[in-house]
Amino acid sequence: MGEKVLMKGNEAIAEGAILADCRHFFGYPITPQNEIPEYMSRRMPEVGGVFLQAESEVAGSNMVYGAACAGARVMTTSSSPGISLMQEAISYVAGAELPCVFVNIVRGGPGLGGIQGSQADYFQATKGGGHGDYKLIVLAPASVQELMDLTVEAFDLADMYRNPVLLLGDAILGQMMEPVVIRERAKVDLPPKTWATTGAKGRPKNVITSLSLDPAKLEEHNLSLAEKYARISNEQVRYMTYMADDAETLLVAYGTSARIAQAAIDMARERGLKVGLFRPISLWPFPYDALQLTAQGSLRVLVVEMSLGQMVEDVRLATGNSKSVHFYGRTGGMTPTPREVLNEIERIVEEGI
Amino acid sequence: MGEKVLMKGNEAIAEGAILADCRHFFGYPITPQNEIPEYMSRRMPEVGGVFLQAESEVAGSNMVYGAACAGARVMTTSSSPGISLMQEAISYVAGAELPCVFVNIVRGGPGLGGIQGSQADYFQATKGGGHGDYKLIVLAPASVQELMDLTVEAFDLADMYRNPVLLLGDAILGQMMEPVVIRERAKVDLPPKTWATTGAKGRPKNVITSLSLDPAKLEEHNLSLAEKYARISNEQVRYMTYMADDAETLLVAYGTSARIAQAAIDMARERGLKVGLFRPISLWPFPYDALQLTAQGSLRVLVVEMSLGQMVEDVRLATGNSKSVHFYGRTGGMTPTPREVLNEIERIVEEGI
Amino acid sequence: MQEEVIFAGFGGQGVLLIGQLVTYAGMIEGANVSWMPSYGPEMRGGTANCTVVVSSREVSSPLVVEPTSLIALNKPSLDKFTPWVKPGGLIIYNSSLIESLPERTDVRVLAVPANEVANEIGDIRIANMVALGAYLATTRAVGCNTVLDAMKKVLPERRHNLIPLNRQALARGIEIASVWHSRDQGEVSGAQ
Amino acid sequence: MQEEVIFAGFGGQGVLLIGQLVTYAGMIEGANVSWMPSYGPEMRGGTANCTVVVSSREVSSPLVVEPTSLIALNKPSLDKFTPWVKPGGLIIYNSSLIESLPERTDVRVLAVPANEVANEIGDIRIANMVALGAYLATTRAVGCNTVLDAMKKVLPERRHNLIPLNRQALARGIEIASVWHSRDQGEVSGAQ
Amino acid sequence: MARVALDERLCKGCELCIAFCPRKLLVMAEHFNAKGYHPATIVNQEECNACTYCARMCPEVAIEVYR
Amino acid sequence: MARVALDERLCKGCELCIAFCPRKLLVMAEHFNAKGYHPATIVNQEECNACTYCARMCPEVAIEVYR
Amino acid sequence: MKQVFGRPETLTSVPTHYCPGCTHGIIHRLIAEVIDELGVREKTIGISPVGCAVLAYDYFNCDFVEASHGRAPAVATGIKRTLPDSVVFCYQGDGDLASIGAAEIIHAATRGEKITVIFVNNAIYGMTGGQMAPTTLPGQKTTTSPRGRNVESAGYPIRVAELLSSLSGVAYIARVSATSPANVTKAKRAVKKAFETQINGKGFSLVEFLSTCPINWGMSPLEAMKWVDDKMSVYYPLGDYTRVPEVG
Amino acid sequence: MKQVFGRPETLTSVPTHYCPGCTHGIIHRLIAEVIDELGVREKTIGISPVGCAVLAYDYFNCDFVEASHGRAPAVATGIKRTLPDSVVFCYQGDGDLASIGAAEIIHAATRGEKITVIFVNNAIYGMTGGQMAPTTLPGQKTTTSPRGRNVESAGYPIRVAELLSSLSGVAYIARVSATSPANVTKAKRAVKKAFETQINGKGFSLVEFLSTCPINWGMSPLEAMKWVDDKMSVYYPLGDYTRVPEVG
Ligand SMILES: Cc1ncc(C[n+]2csc(CCOP(=O)(O)OP(=O)(O)O)c2C)c(N)n1
Ligand SMILES: Cc1ncc(C[n+]2csc(CCOP(=O)(O)OP(=O)(O)O)c2C)c(N)n1
Ligand code: SF4
Ligand code: SF4
Ligand code: SF4
Ligand code: SF4
Repeated sequence: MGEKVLMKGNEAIAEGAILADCRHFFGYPITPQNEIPEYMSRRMPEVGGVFLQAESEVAGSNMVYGAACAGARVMTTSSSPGISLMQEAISYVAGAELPCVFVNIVRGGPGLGGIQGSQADYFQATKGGGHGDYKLIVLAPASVQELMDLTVEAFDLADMYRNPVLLLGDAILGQMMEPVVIRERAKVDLPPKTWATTGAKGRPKNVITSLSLDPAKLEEHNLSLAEKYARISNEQVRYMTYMADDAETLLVAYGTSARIAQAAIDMARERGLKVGLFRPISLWPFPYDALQLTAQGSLRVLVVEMSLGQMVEDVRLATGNSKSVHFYGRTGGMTPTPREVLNEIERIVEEGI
Repeated sequence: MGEKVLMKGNEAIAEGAILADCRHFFGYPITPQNEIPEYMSRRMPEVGGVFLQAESEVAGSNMVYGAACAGARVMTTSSSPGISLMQEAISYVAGAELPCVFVNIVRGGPGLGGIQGSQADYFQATKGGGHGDYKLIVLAPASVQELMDLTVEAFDLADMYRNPVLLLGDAILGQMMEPVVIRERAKVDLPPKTWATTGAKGRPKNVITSLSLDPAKLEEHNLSLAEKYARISNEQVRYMTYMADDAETLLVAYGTSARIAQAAIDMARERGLKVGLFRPISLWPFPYDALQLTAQGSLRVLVVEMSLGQMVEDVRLATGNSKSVHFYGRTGGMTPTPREVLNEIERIVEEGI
Repeated sequence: MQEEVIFAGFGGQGVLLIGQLVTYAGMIEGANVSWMPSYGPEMRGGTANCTVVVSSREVSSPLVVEPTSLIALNKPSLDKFTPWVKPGGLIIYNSSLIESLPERTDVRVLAVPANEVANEIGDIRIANMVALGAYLATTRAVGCNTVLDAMKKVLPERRHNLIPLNRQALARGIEIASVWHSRDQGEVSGAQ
Repeated sequence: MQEEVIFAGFGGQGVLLIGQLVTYAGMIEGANVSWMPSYGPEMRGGTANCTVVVSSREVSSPLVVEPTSLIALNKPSLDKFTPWVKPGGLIIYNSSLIESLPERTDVRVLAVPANEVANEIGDIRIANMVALGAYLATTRAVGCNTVLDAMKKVLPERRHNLIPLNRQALARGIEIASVWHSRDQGEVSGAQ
Repeated sequence: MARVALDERLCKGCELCIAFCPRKLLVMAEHFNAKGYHPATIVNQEECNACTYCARMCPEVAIEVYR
Repeated sequence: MARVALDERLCKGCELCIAFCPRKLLVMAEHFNAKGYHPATIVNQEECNACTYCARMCPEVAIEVYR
Repeated sequence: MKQVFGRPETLTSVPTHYCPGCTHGIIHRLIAEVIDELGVREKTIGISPVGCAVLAYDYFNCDFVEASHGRAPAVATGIKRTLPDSVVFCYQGDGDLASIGAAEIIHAATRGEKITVIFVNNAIYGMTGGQMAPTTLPGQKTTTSPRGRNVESAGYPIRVAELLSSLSGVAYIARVSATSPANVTKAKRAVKKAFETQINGKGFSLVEFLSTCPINWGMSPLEAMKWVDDKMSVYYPLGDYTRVPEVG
Repeated sequence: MKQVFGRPETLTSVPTHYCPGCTHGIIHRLIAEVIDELGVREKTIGISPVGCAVLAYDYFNCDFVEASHGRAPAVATGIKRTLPDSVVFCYQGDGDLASIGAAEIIHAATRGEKITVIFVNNAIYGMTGGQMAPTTLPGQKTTTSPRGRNVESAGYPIRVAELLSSLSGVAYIARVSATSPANVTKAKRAVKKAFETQINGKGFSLVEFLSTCPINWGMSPLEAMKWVDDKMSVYYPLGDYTRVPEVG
């Protein structure tokens, strides 16, 4: 086990990528994630890697496409408006099944919005901001340690499934500092990249494309993607619970909201309220079954988000209409406080809804 | 009532826009919607309007932003990859509350995909392809007549709510010809565009922005958007049913799929099967309540889509877990045939699931 | 009544046009109609086809996968679409360009030497109209005169001078079909 | 134990740094810690602040809205954050730049003439360390020596020569707090 | 003596080889190829001097030239 | 005679007016303004010839000049 | 006593958020003065970029639109095509115009869009904290070129005035600076000419300002001005870059 | 008998989908011959655009990537930065390169990206059915300029070779055509020089081909070649556009 160091969330992502042998980074500045490209511009030359500031997020995401074609472990990072500009490229990498890592340090929207932390890009991340039937693996860390660890894992998952992975953070996670243990990277058996376009030396040529003018072939491709997505859904569901066993009120929250929810739960427990937390870590695949199971024993569910309640739909899909699903959130860069969440818990408990 | 003419779907959209006094069109070619810009390049000069071929969908959607700022009735049209490129601009127009009309003549994806008709951009359209808490009004026509009529309405809805409207078609609808009656446009009382940036003559300056560095203000703005969205959800839900009254098996489908479903229903009824259709016309706001009510009397629901089943989530949100929700779809540009749908109906009826 | 037709041939043989004419005529006659082209990414020759529905009921699916009739002006089209035709349906093929018969015994088959007839009339480009005439005579999907009316709508003004020629071609097609009707009809329908 | 502190002042007064030092020291001492800066779109002066949590339990929310302590190095910060402090909490303010007292009676308040003391020591830039010393002496959130250890980690090597000066500043802050402790402590805590 | 080998299956009948042969040794054939085009074909093979103009102008790389 | 009116509230103490005044008539004040900057201030008003250099170089448009 | 220098009407009295000594403020003033002098305030629509000037709409007393990053020329096109009699200007930074917005500026210029672009080249990304810009000089240190811009890997700075001057739709292009009273006077002349070019319907006009960013350059405002004179204007020579327009 | 002309190894024998007489085919062949001659087939990665050449990956016998519309230079950058010893070329149409992809080509060029771009300028959007391109000539009729390109509203054609030649990262740029055996020979020389420029690590290289689109121009293949000679090469003069590279 490595030494504990104090790190900014954004830097933990950057260092995590380097730990994961990512040696190609293409990015474009945008607050609140500038520490990532800045860190990479210093570190990449030190580790023999490539840092390139792209002319835009459109170009950066297509550089990622290219580097992934050539077999690189590659990442780009941005924040909400920049991620919107990547949607075409994201659909392309998903269609061409290219392993690569995207990071969205979400800020308040829509439009230019603001630069404070937000979770209002949940739909974009999990349902598909781009066109077509595709899915990203979406991971939602809730601490600086997890920012690093899940970044490392993101690269392995990407290679394992030949699928783009999106790390969904927010400005708070990106800007805060917490102790981080830099762990040895677990060695994972990864499939060789025999498909990469590295020059047709001693093998037939490789071609990478997402085009298929014959709809029957394109459907076949989509079905094989669907099969892969089903496999990922079976194998990669991640979540955590906190005091959920006896919870009458089950909070559901991810990322920063989950931290706040946890603080609220501690306060509630002090007041004798049976409250617990279900925290999805993989937002796609969403832990529908686990949540349904966890919620079974509880009387009600309260979703806490830094948005107008986007995850609520997935929670309701998990719990069905048998359970009353409440929502408390702040949006536009505002953060719910533990006390606000506690108040909401008390309100719904009192009203017995 | 006007004369009946035979029109291509894409042309009906273009002519519908002109009927709706749209005099500004910015677009970039992409199959299968090229007839729209081509038609506009001929027609706009005839009606004293502006046709401009933008350098890209990114530029085109930002020209729409500008023209809308200046108070124009303005439209752009594209197909899947091009719509992905517009996601930043779409988030901006939604954030700045600019009335304008987007059209997506969906083709098979993801990536470059193919050019045959598809419905795999449902999530992008309805949940938010761009960043932030925003909503487009999404209309799904199912005939050439509706392509025209809903285009006309789209402009009024946009002005009425100061909200972008997305018309979601597909390559089949765009390419097919059907008789169209060119109706007199119903006069709607629309709010004057006092907010438009037309020059600060005789009034204080107007500013259009989606920026709000103070998160409290941004939240306020988001909450006022949310209020508007709630209003639209109350006032603008649209759907149709076909033989749904006594249906034991209720098909749910929109656009082209709904046409196919209808053909399958006719075949099923001939065989004595009680099958009906619920067709959402507004995909956002989705007719949750109406669907729940309609489905109440039926034993099962079968969603038919030209995708891997994106609308299924909304259908399940509407019906809850009380009802078994099945799915039959083709993707990648393939279209389910009425017979395939019939087979699926027969299968689930026989198995009693 | 529900006619579901596929018109198919080389690009340039005018199959999209005759499809549109039938659609337009159907509309004029108060039927419900739809026309759906196949289209590809390529600007070049290749094959072209369209499907037309003319129906007394509302047209539900504009896509036709079990046509009641097929008009095939070249061999690749005939080969491709022959299996699709509904049992009891009709296949009209351009015997000027197609030597072998379609391999179906459960449908009515009419050979029309469209190119030769068109050449006789004096313009190879109206082969499509010859085939159309034969189709109209056989199915009575829409009236022949309505088609000529439709032509006035579909063709740009400056090409209305071509209408008489087209009328001639239609008439020849009708003639061919009538001869066949009186000769073969009973037999093939017996095979149904 | 759960210390939740806000360090606030002008940009350039080094409030982010002293926040980091406490965080780092807490980490060294095995506590759970987090540090969260406020940040704006502007590159320019303005105010800066950070919130630090040092806790024996896992840190749930890194955002602090009810701090147990506030260290305010300028007036705008004091005005802004005074209402946030938990009843019974602590406010340390830079009396060199702030004339009026914070308007709270339910908290302990310690005035530290940080700029003056720093000037006396010989470097105005270490006013933050004077305030930090006072804070450490009052709350014992982390040890003073651990802070000096932390400084070795946080400051780049080439600036380690500044550590003795900083130690001196810390010591003076501690001194001021001790005097106050023996004098005012009882009274204010009685007001709780 | 030279020889021009024209792969009929690739030919799209664009007539560029015909236009650029300085000796006008190529013509369009009467028959169709499998793609439905009238292919080009060489007449007077013996007059060919293997200048390769036809081949260089053929977009389909349908022509090989031997000497 | 000329007069320079400097709006202290707008001044950010960038010292550009001071640098560009050909007669060196401006200096930084000792006190802080509300924004926390030392504002520029004019001394020797009477020597000013209203050249407007200070005003033209002031990014805050904090200076008006009268003659 | 007569006022010989004062705040133009088109400038509000809202204090700016710019750093002390940043020349954004001078450039704002020049534009406002020109708008005043041409008497077009009531038909002017400004477009602010994403960059330090994002809040320009607070400072100008005319209609304003905030565009997405780099797309101001497209937004301006939408406005001008809707209101052909209006006066439309974009205010853009180097990241905004020359990096992410390179396609939009080129196409607005080649279309001869009748708009005026004020291009503020400060060789850095100010708003986001000093990252490398497309105009950052070779060897210049920024937060994403911490060892100095290495042209081998990061490429060469773009000379926008020169680049655009090859396009047929361009009617007027000049490069100016605001580093001395004399330069400020020249700069204003260029701004005025650019607006006049638009008003006279001649085509696309652009004024490139070499501007300072004292904060991110780590210099005093005066040092920054000297750096513009000594370093930037060597790489980016001041002057008129208008080509003789061609006969369509 | 010796073969004096045959199919290059780097070209597969798959029949192309191009229209009869379209010069895309000649250009393909020249590239393939150059790759053969330089012996780099096994380390070449080609990038096809979105446009008529989208299926180029079927025709070249080397590794290939299909890029999104206009982004081939960015994709190429990603590949080349990963495999610095490889030979990377983009094949792009005018819509792809000069319209939607204007930013990416300018930045790849200014970065001096060590890639080769084959730019096929046929003054039209071929793939999508003949819409106006950024290179459509004034007055030229297309499906979106049905009355002929009106430069007043649709703007002027972009001269890509000239535009890019002002950028410092550019090492070689030429404009060629394939309208006669002699021009084909010259064109091949340019393609070879471009690839050599890349292989020698000198910087960015681009060859602009004036190419035909008989189908969408509504001409016979031969007429189309004449139109290139008579019309296009007047607006787009053939030749070498390399600037003397500057000392970084
Ligand atoms: C799509 C998008 N990408 C990135 C950003 C972040 N961003 C804001 S301003 C800016 C660059 C500003 O630099 P410049 O244009 O040179 O203007 P300056 O601030 O120097 O005046 C960037 C990258 C954004 N807001 N949107
Ligand atoms: C984002 C996006 N926009 C538009 C298209 C549609 N599209 C395909 S090819 C093309 C233009 C092709 O023209 P050009 O680049 O000149 O190449 P050519 O076909 O003439 O060889 C367009 C606009 C697309 N596929 N993706
Ligand atoms: S090689 Fe030359 S002479 Fe021979 S056929 Fe070809 S063009 Fe004619
Ligand atoms: S130039 Fe303006 S802002 Fe700067 S010091 Fe002088 S008055 Fe103040
Ligand atoms: S960051 Fe730079 S450009 Fe921005 S306001 Fe400050 S000095 Fe000016
Ligand atoms: S459409 Fe034009 S460019 Fe495309 S293959 Fe055909 S002739 Fe060539």
